[in-house]
Amino acid sequence: MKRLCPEKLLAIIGPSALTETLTDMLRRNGISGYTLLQASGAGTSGPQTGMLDIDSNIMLYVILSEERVPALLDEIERLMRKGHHLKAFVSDAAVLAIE
Amino acid sequence: MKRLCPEKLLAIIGPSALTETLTDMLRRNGISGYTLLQASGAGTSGPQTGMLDIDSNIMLYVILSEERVPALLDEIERLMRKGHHLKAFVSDAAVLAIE
Amino acid sequence: MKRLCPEKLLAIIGPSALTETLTDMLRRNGISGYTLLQASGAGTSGPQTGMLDIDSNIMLYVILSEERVPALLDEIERLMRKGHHLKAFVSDAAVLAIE
Amino acid sequence: MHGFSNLLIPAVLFFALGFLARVVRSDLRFPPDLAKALSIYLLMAIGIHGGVELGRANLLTAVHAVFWAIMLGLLLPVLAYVVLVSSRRVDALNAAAIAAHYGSVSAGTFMTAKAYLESNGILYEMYPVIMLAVMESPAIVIGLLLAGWSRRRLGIASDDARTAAEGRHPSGILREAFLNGSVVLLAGAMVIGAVVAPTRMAALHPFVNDIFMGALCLFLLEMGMEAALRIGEFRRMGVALALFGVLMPLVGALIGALVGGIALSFGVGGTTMVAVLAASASYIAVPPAMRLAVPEANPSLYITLSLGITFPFNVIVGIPLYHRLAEAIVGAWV
Amino acid sequence: MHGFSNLLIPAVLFFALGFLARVVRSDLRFPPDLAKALSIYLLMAIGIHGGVELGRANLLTAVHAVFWAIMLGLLLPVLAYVVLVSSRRVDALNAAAIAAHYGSVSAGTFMTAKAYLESNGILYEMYPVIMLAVMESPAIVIGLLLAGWSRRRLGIASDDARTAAEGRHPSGILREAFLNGSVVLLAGAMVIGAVVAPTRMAALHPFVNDIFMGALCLFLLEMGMEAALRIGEFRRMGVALALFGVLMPLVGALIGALVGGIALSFGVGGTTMVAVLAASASYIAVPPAMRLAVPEANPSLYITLSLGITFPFNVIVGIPLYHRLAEAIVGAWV
Amino acid sequence: MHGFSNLLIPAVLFFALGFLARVVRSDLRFPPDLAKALSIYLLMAIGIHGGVELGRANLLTAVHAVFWAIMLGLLLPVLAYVVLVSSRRVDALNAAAIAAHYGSVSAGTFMTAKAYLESNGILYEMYPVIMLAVMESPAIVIGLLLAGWSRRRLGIASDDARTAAEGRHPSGILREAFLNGSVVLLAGAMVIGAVVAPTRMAALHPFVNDIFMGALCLFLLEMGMEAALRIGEFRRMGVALALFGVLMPLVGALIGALVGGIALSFGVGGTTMVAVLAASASYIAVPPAMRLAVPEANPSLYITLSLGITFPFNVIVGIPLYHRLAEAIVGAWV
Ligand SMILES: Nc1ncnc2c1ncn2[C@@H]1O[C@H](COP(=O)(O)O)[C@@H](O)[C@H]1O
Ligand SMILES: Nc1ncnc2c1ncn2[C@@H]1O[C@H](COP(=O)(O)O)[C@@H](O)[C@H]1O
Ligand SMILES: Nc1ncnc2c1ncn2[C@@H]1O[C@H](COP(=O)(O)O)[C@@H](O)[C@H]1O
Ligand code: NA
Ligand code: NA
Ligand code: NA
Repeated sequence: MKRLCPEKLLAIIGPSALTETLTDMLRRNGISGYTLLQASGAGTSGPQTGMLDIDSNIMLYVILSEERVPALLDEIERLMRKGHHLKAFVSDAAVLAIE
Repeated sequence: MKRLCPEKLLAIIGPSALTETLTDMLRRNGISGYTLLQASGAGTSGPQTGMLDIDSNIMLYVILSEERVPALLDEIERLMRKGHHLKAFVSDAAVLAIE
Repeated sequence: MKRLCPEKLLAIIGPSALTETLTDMLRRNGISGYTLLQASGAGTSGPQTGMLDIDSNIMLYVILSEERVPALLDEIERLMRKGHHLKAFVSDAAVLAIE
Repeated sequence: MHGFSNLLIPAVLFFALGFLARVVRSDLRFPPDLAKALSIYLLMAIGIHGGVELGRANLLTAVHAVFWAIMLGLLLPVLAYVVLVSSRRVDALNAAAIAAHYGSVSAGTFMTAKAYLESNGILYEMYPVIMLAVMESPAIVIGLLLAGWSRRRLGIASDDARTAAEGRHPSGILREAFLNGSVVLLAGAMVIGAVVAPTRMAALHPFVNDIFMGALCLFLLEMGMEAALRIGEFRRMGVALALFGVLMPLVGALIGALVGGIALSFGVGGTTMVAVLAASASYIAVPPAMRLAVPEANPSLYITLSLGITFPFNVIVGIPLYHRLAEAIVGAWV
Repeated sequence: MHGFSNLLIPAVLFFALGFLARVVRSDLRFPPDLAKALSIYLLMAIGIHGGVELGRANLLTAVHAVFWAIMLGLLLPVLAYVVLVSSRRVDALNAAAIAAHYGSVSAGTFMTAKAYLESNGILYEMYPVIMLAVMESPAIVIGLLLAGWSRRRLGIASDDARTAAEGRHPSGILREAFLNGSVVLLAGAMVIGAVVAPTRMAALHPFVNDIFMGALCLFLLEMGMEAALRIGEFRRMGVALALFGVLMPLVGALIGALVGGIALSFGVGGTTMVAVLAASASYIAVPPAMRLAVPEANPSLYITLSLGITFPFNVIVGIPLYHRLAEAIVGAWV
Repeated sequence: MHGFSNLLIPAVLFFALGFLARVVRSDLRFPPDLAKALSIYLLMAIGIHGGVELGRANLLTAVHAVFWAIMLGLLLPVLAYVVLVSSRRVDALNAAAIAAHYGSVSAGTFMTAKAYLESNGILYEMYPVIMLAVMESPAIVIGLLLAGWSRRRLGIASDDARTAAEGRHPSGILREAFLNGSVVLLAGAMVIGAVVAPTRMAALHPFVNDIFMGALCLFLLEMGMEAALRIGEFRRMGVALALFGVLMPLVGALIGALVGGIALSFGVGGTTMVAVLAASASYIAVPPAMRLAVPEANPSLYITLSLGITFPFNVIVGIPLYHRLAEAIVGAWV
């Protein structure tokens, strides 16, 4: 299918306190499109029930071309090295493009 | 794993005003199963904070077999050509099937 | 990208009444991390509008290594054979790992 | 007072508005958490309300009422199960799951009846509120027992009922019946209402009483939309089964009115309330319990029946009908 | 009474607080469903309020008010469209979509004006509440007609308007205008308020009236944050267009004040209200309708204009201004 | 009046109900946005309440109270930090993050104390409400300073504190402390309450005061569930640290009661309130600030301590205890 353009889907899961940090990071990297979901969950930093701002997660999806992925991963890695509790993963997505 | 059946996962992101348009589209194409998530986000049509119906997004997931994908993409493309702000992408999913 | 570690993303969709059943299942299998999204949808068990606890869905994401997938699929299959309305699928994810 | 002008009460009209909005395919959309928040609020408010009444109730009458609530909760599901199985429209496990819903109650219907009585200036005893809180659990227990029995009849491994809830619900059936979220909230709020000194409860009055009717209207607006969405499903499920959703409440109402008017000697208001309890089917507490413990049953059957057929039938047609039934029974008896 | 001390009313201050919180980049976060729940509550409350008033209104004046509401709803979008198209800042389809917003009304602005008048002890007629409910739909119809006309002018396939909503909205334009979620809720609540006996409405009073002002403040806190988020976008869209978001309400207010003060002979309060209706732009009902039926238009243009520019302008500067305008017109006329 | 019958107030009982529901593994489920909506409502209401009081307060006493609030906010975290570091159970950065929570306050605990005093007919000064609004920020500042100092001691790059919030919080620490969402909402509502004329505030009374206690009960029901979820985690974190969650409030209460009873010369009610402020640990405002600025600390440690241990301890055991402490101190002093 020619109209399906192979791109990458970057998903980032983290505490909602980092929402602006992450969307600012995208903006700084010239990415103006993203999709944000409210989430709960659990992990090494304990249960995140989603009940209060303090224990809510977000799941951030960014569709982007492969060459923009490394720069973002660098920044996420830097945040994680500082101690921030983030999960990030990349997968393939064939994105519908018009024209 | 024999019980894992290779299918496609179609994800559609768009304004919540299009919810019924999209689920009707699925129904018209003989697809009765889907999963719907409330989302916020940002893109060329501005910030979608998710606060009011006017600026909320949805994320629609449809698991389907590969041969049903093109017909849906045709319809989504048609909506996009009319100006609707949608993002759609397809990825691989190995779906657990019983019997 | 060496820091991206190939893992699996298991997604489970089902009624929110099964939330604890599913997270307990993860715990029993030694998995302490997961992400949970509130969802609505439709399927063979009718519309799930998400309005009441009785007709809300969840979407559960688990990032895990490939060798842990079969044991979980066994359990999910068992639940499905009992009649529970679940959708489960596995896809590839390249997970950002530090160190 | 008679005739359908009785229906011109805000709660019923908001239900109709929601129903209509969905039928004409308006894009009126409720945020999902609002519906859930309202149902939590209503359970809390009605629990406290019942508890405060319980605190000043005649103990003997209260025990009497609780006894009959349990009886109704045990009897009605068995009746429904027998009817459903002998109708041969559903298999035994679906019959068990549906039956549990009709033994339990719908707080939404009960509160609409309350609004109806108050609107018409009809006094009512408060014991039915206590019965409401009590009736959720026995029906679930009987439903699970009926399901277990059906499984044995069908030759399904008998330990299934236990493992169905494995990992989470070790003690099985009773846990499912008594630790159900809405049972805990309703019963807990009732205990709090009964135990706390009235002067201390006064601070809760505006939240629990004054804004109650408005919150109920908003909830029913939403439930009207839910009901309309599901009523369309009844074609898929067959007319015979849909008829069950109308006949069972009528039978239930009759039994309930007899219990209320004769066994419990309530007045017209209280008798109407007991009839409503018996006629209504749960769509909050029982579905999740059946989802967990009777996974073989099809949720769209029992949700469509209770929320899509019985609930609107009771709200629009049933309540004024049960009121007249109560008048007849109480009148004949006195 | 004059001067900006008028602005020291809680509703306006909460709007300013929300605005400020976003401007200083505070991490104050509203749960998405709270905003939606509050807007549903406010529409329900104002609908009931209007309905109760309608129930005891002078029928002739009410018909008169509805007539002028429709006139405003038809006239203002045409005016806005002509201004926008001749300004050459946007293409004809964007002009049509924006125009529809200015023919419709903002319930949030209207309620702030109500709070402003009550705070200042100014009496007002209740007919503007009825006009509020009526004005949403005509503007949508005109917007869609203008869009269809623009498409023909631009040579876009004329059946597009029909297929734009295919599968869901067969009867197209009117459906979009009258079955819009907020129109249904507002009009439905108004009918309920008008039809139900006042004694039966009393039970709703605490929910619908007493806690109204507090809920409005919470809503405006949130809308302040929304407005601040969008006001930054005005740079992208150009100063000329942003100016439209300030001038159009001034023109609308003048027309509205003339209608209120002269055609409808309202007092200062009622005239202010009609001016506010005419000056305000919709950010609840119209955007989804335009999203569906005029997909070619850019939502960020019309949402930024109505929510990011016109709404804060009206709340902070407009209302006291329109109040003086009403004083002048009513004073001159009397 | 003494003895645990004091605990029979609805707010505490709803907390216990939520706690119990989770302990018995009931499937009672709160919609996530309800919890967040309630905490926004409570902050708004208590802010307005405090602002109205501030508007009619004695300025000198108010300044005095603010001074001591800042002192407590600065002193308590340093004390907590020293205790934690010398206990060697956590590293210095975790100690800093935990310490900030204990210098700040829990609005939920404060409101429960208010309900407790009112239930027992004990009068109290309103100055503690002002102190509540003031105490959130200094503790955050001190927490961040302690973290910066710890980083230097541990040899972590000193510019880390700055870059930790890069892109968003250029001015760093102060921004984190004063633009925190709940600080902005609480302080903003307080300013509005103080600045607006009382006659204009009256319209907010039903929303902000009348339904307050009921909303608090619903919130505490939810917080009880949250606390129960976390109390189980204390085994993982070791008994010594869990003990800190009980001893630190006792020490805080003593210091607070001395400040309230002696430095500020409050009566028993006001002194109890100041003790509660000093004893309580934040679980709304501080955790997000620490998440952002001290990412090296483990959130499950500080959230478990403040929400899972100190909060239930204060609500169930602490408040009546601090009340007696206040009686002793005020009695001895007079
Ligand atoms: N294995 C996993 N699969 C999916 N989500 C996870 C996993 N581990 C952690 N998460 C998510 O990432 C958040 C932070 O994880 P952690 O840093 O382990 O506390 C959790 O609250 C989960 O939402
Ligand atoms: N690059 C992207 N990655 C993920 N989601 C996106 C992206 N671009 C747009 N979206 C989503 O699609 C919606 C519409 O996008 P747009 O048409 O660009 O306004 C946005 O509100 C986002 O939720
Ligand atoms: N084809 C599908 N694609 C995506 N989600 C589905 C699909 N079928 C079912 N689901 C989800 O799984 C839930 C249960 O499905 P079912 O067992 O078919 O009733 C539905 O409520 C949907 O949320
Ligand atoms: Na029943
Ligand atoms: Na207008
Ligand atoms: Na403290």
